[in-house]
Amino acid sequence: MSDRVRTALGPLELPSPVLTAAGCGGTGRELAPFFDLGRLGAFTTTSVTAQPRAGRPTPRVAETPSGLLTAMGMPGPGIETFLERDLPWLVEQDVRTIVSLAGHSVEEFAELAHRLRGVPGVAAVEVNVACPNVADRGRMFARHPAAAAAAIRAVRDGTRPGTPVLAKLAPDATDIVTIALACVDAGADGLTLINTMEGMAIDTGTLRPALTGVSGGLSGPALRPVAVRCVYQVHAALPHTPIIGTGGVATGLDALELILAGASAVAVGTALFHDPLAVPRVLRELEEALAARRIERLADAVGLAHRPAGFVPPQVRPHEPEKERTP
Amino acid sequence: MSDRVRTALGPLELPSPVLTAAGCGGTGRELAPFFDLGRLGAFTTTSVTAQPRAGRPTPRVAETPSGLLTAMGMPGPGIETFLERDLPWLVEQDVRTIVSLAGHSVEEFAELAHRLRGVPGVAAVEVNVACPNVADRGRMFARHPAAAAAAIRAVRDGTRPGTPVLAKLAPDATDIVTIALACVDAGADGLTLINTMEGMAIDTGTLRPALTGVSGGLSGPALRPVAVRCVYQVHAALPHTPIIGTGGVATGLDALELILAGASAVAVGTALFHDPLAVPRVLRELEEALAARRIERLADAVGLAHRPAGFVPPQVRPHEPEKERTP
Amino acid sequence: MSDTPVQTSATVLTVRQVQDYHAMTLVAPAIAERFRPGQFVAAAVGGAHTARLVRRCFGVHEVKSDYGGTVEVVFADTEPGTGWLAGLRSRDQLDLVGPLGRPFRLPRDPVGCVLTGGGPGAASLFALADTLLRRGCKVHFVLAGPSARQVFGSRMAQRVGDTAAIVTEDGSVGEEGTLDDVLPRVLQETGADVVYGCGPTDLLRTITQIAGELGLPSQVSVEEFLQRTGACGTGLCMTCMLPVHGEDGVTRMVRACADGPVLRGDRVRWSDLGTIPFDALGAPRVLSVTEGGSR
Amino acid sequence: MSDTPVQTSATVLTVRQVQDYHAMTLVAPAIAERFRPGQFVAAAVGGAHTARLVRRCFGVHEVKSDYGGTVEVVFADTEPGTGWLAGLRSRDQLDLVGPLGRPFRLPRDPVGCVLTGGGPGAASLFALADTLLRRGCKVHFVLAGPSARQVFGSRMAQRVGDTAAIVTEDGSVGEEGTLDDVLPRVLQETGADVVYGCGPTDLLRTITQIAGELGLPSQVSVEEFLQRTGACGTGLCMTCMLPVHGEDGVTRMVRACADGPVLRGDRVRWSDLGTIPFDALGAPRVLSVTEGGSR
Ligand SMILES: Cc1cc2nc3c(=O)[nH]c(=O)nc-3n(C[C@H](O)[C@H](O)[C@H](O)COP(=O)(O)OP(=O)(O)OC[C@H]3O[C@@H](n4cnc5c(N)ncnc54)[C@H](O)[C@@H]3O)c2cc1C
Ligand SMILES: Cc1cc2nc3c(=O)[nH]c(=O)nc-3n(C[C@H](O)[C@H](O)[C@H](O)COP(=O)(O)OP(=O)(O)OC[C@H]3O[C@@H](n4cnc5c(N)ncnc54)[C@H](O)[C@@H]3O)c2cc1C
Ligand SMILES: Cc1cc2nc3c(=O)[nH]c(=O)nc-3n(C[C@H](O)[C@H](O)[C@H](O)COP(=O)(O)O)c2cc1C
Ligand SMILES: Cc1cc2nc3c(=O)[nH]c(=O)nc-3n(C[C@H](O)[C@H](O)[C@H](O)COP(=O)(O)O)c2cc1C
Ligand code: FES
Ligand code: FES
Repeated sequence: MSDRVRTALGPLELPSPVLTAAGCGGTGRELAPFFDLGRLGAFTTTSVTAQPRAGRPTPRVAETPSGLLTAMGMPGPGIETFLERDLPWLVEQDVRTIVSLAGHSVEEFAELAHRLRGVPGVAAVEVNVACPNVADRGRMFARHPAAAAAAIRAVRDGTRPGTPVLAKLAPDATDIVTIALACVDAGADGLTLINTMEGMAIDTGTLRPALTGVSGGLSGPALRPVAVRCVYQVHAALPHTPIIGTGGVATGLDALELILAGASAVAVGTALFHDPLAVPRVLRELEEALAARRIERLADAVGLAHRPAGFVPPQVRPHEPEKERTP
Repeated sequence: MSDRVRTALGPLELPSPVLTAAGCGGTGRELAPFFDLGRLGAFTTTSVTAQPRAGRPTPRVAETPSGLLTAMGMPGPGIETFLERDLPWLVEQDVRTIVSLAGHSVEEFAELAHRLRGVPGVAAVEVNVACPNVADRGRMFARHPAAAAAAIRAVRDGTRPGTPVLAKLAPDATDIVTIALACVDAGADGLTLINTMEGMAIDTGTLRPALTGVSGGLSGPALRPVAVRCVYQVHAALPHTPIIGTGGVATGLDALELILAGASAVAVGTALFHDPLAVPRVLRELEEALAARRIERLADAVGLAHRPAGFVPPQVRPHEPEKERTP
Repeated sequence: MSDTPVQTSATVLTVRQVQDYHAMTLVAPAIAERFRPGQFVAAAVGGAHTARLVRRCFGVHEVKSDYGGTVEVVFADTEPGTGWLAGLRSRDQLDLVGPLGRPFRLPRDPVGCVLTGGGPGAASLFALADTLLRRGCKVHFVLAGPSARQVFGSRMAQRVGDTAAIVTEDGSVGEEGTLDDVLPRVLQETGADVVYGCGPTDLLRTITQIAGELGLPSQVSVEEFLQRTGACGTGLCMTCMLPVHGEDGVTRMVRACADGPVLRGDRVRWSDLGTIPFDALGAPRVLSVTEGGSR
Repeated sequence: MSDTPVQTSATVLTVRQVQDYHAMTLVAPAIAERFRPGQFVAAAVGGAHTARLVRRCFGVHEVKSDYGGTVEVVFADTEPGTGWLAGLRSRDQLDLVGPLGRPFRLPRDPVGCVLTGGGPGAASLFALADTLLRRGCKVHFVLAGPSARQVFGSRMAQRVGDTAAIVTEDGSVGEEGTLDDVLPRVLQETGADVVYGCGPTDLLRTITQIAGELGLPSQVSVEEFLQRTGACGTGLCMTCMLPVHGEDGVTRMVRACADGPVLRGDRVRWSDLGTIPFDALGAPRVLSVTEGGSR
């Protein structure tokens, strides 16, 4: 990997800006046969829950135009097995790992952060606030600034100061900038934009919802324009907060689009299901695209689409790095 | 057209459930060479504004995966020319016409309704609340229940009681059901779901936003899962309010999907740009699909996907048809 | 690394009509060389500008060494994805990933094997038969289906197998009847030691049950379940989960693609497919409150 | 109704390489029969499962009566949409809408005409030349471009036209220079009565200016502008607007596709392309406050 593609998410330096998105790279073992995992900017885990969860019954997925609808129900082995079995394997392979956490209450988020604290091999913690909040009749944390902020604060408080905490937001909100501001204010060092968007498909054979979950999350290239918009709007408001752009990245030019909008790195999700070699290919294509545009360092491309915008939106400085607090 | 596909939007009976979506059928004259406009369930006009508007500079459109991004800036000849030149032509061709209105303030909505009152050939009035509200720093009416309701009330008050008023909502809201309830409460006789969703594309050649409007509205099949979800959620809450389903309809099965979710009619937008014969084709395919499923009347299919749902969401009765008020 | 899957651009060699099916032969040396019976390939459909992101999976009917290595798949073209495939012509390119999944476990000794199937899925049995025969096993085919259209390879089975029984519900080919009528008889007559199955889920369940009653092990490929539920075929997406109980008695949700598609029939909880059994590891204790799809 | 467009599934007859371009001949009788020079066809790209919703438009190079009626289009395959087209083979089907747009207005009398163009867009001029010649007009070609690659049809122009001048900036074919160097001379030498243009926007602007200086009418096809801005080609989407002033002196935003692509050169406000001139009908009086894209 050339220096051209080096990037950083705050203090976290990455040799490549192309990561896997949470929940889309399996445990890492499934991708390993296809390419050297060392070529990953980072591997993001499936959101880890406190308890083992089988998730929803099948069908959990439906194909939609240029997209996928999934309602997984947050399946996973639970943090104990994750720490015993999955994380050590990634550490062994020398894979930079971003651990995604999913809680169903603020307390659960705090507990997860606590369990993870000091565990070696955690490059960053991502907080999946697109989780149903049992304390709020199952509404997603990500839809309400205060709820999202509470989840972030719980994880930030429980995590070592040197370890970046990223807030992963969903686009199903009237104003994603407000939610982003609340999360950064609550201590998020960076943002991952975006999670899937709520959609639905009906099986025209059975005349019933195609997914057991009734509605599900829309991902894939269909979603990309929404991801670009969210990254652009949030970067305009928070130009100093690092962003991982996610949503429909399938080619190097897609990655470049998110970077120009303001992302410092991109995560590939659904494209992995279509093309297990997507990450190294996107990286190669991005490298070529930067070279063709004579952009010597990726950092020079971050947010470039904002310049020379006629109208400069109000800018907000990010919070200062927090001092360690007692958890 | 067979009886199988007859439908009704409250008091408005339509021989076919397949309409054109606002802003996507030109003035009607552009479609006429391709098929007999009598085969339209109804023609929905481009949103009519008080004054002539040239709209935004080009480029106004960008292609995205299975979608289109547009930022038009509400172009149109203004209501005066519309009433003199465009509507009479449609009336002459015997085309059932739904007139879409776009105001930038509650007063402008009231004025538009007033100008339209009593004009012959208006089958229904659609209120495009996805308009920037100048009184609210340009935020869309559609994003705030109270603002959307005010616009609807203004149009309902200014429109003859026999003429249905439809509220057309955009999906960029934390909870579309709340907005729909507010609109129905304010007098909407039906709902058109959904308008486009805010998205953005960046031109990887110029490194600048692809549209002069920076962000734009995402339409086309990419959006369909979101439209299905919105129709399903709103129909669950308001089972007696007629819904026109819009968003990514390109085939008869797409139309059926929205109908099963709860729509009594569907409107075809972006597909017309790809396929000017989309409306009669969708109608034919829908008719075949209903026949293949032994569904004798379209009404029997409306909302069918909700049955037998395990969980019945809280249901709200729609408002009673309003008595005539002085405008 | 020769047992790991690859992604490759395969060249279409021929597309032939076989009964109601299309048989497509593809030049894909890296896949042919790695392939073991029971594994499958996943094809990207719709071309370079496709809006369909889910790969379509196919069992491999035959592997040959011509042109460096070819694989043949068999499919009906009734649906959009396979309809597109059927339109490909010689010299076209097809993006393939494979071989994927766990293969059929092969007997160490030259024992008697019954290979049971129906539909295009039965195609996989012929690659298996080939390998078993080369190991000196006896191969007895039992092909079943509602009618002739749904039975692939009846003539081929007669040619290749030591014995071959065909049964259709309408008697349009072979005997009139169902698998229940034929399989126990064939198992008894041939004195087979193991039963292999590939076809519709109901068929697999019947196979498992009949084999179980006779105390025979069964190896079945849950292709149909995988097709209805999966999205990747590579084990990444976790959507193709089915309940399987392990030796420790604990039921776990496993992936049909990466932990299968070949599973021990007696381990699959056939009645609970499409559910999370309450006693499965990680099953919800109460129905959780969720707003739309939690992600 | 024979002047109204149709939607049709055209069959690819041949795809040939012409210079750096592909020339594709399609069997499309209903389009061929209706076509008038200057009109275009709009092709759906990417196949049945395509994620690309915008049709790609092409001027028609030649119409023939073979096979009931064929149309030929010419394109470079540098971009995704045309790249897909270039991969089509004989007997493939292509979904076409056409003929679309307003044609070149033809002179009533057999006058002298200069046909000016550059790039693949110049293809449209050959169908025009054919019609003009059959009406007894004199046809003088002037083809211009940065280098030989960007000049389509130079040899054909020499064969077909009464005269033909070729000019490239690097002299790789024809004279070295620009249109400014050549067009005024050709107009004077030939005593032409009208100028037709088709090619890049800058070229059209130059043509209009030079024609205007000599008091000649110009008819230009704004294909390039339409390609960069439009989404439908049929006049429905209202995205391809450009400012044109009418006889009444009022500037209106008109559609490049349905009100063009052929426009009177002197009516187009070339400097204001891509803007809404402040004096255009319906121009915003103040920049309106909008949140994102108003729809
Ligand atoms: C391991 C395996 C082996 C198979 N072997 C054969 C075979 O030998 N011959 C044969 O004809 N068929 C086989 N199938 C089924 C095949 O993959 C096609 O799905 C099936 O033929 C349906 O046709 P289609 O793709 O044209 O249908 P479509 O209508 O295009 O697809 C039907 C629906 O199923 C979904 N779908 C299709 N394939 C998959 C998949 N792999 N994962 C997830 N969702 C999917 C699509 O998203 C779509 O919603 C196999 C499937 C699997 C999983
Ligand atoms: C009236 C007309 C006549 C033309 N004649 C020719 C010709 O004779 N030969 C030729 O080579 N080219 C011609 N073009 C251009 C041609 O349509 C292609 O757009 C061009 O070749 C770019 O190639 P592509 O589609 O492969 O590019 P892509 O990269 O696939 O598309 C480029 C971008 O332009 C957009 N785009 C492409 N076509 C259109 C369209 N019609 N409307 C709106 N947006 C579009 C796409 O959305 C995409 O964003 C003509 C265009 C017009 C409008
Ligand atoms: C099958 C699947 C599982 C996912 N699981 C998670 C998850 O566990 N945690 C999370 O934060 N996001 C999850 N996501 C969201 C993705 O990480 C990503 O944000 C989203 O899919 C958009 O990116 P894409 O279009 O590249 O897939 C999941 C997405 C899919 C499709
Ligand atoms: C070019 C274009 C113009 C539109 N103009 C209007 C409009 O004037 N008023 C309106 O209410 N909706 C307008 N819409 C939204 C459509 O009516 C429709 O709600 C939306 O595009 C989703 O449907 P589709 O996917 O079938 O296009 C427009 C959409 C497009 C693409
Ligand atoms: S199909 Fe994706 S994990 Fe099995
Ligand atoms: S391209 Fe749609 S109106 Fe011109």
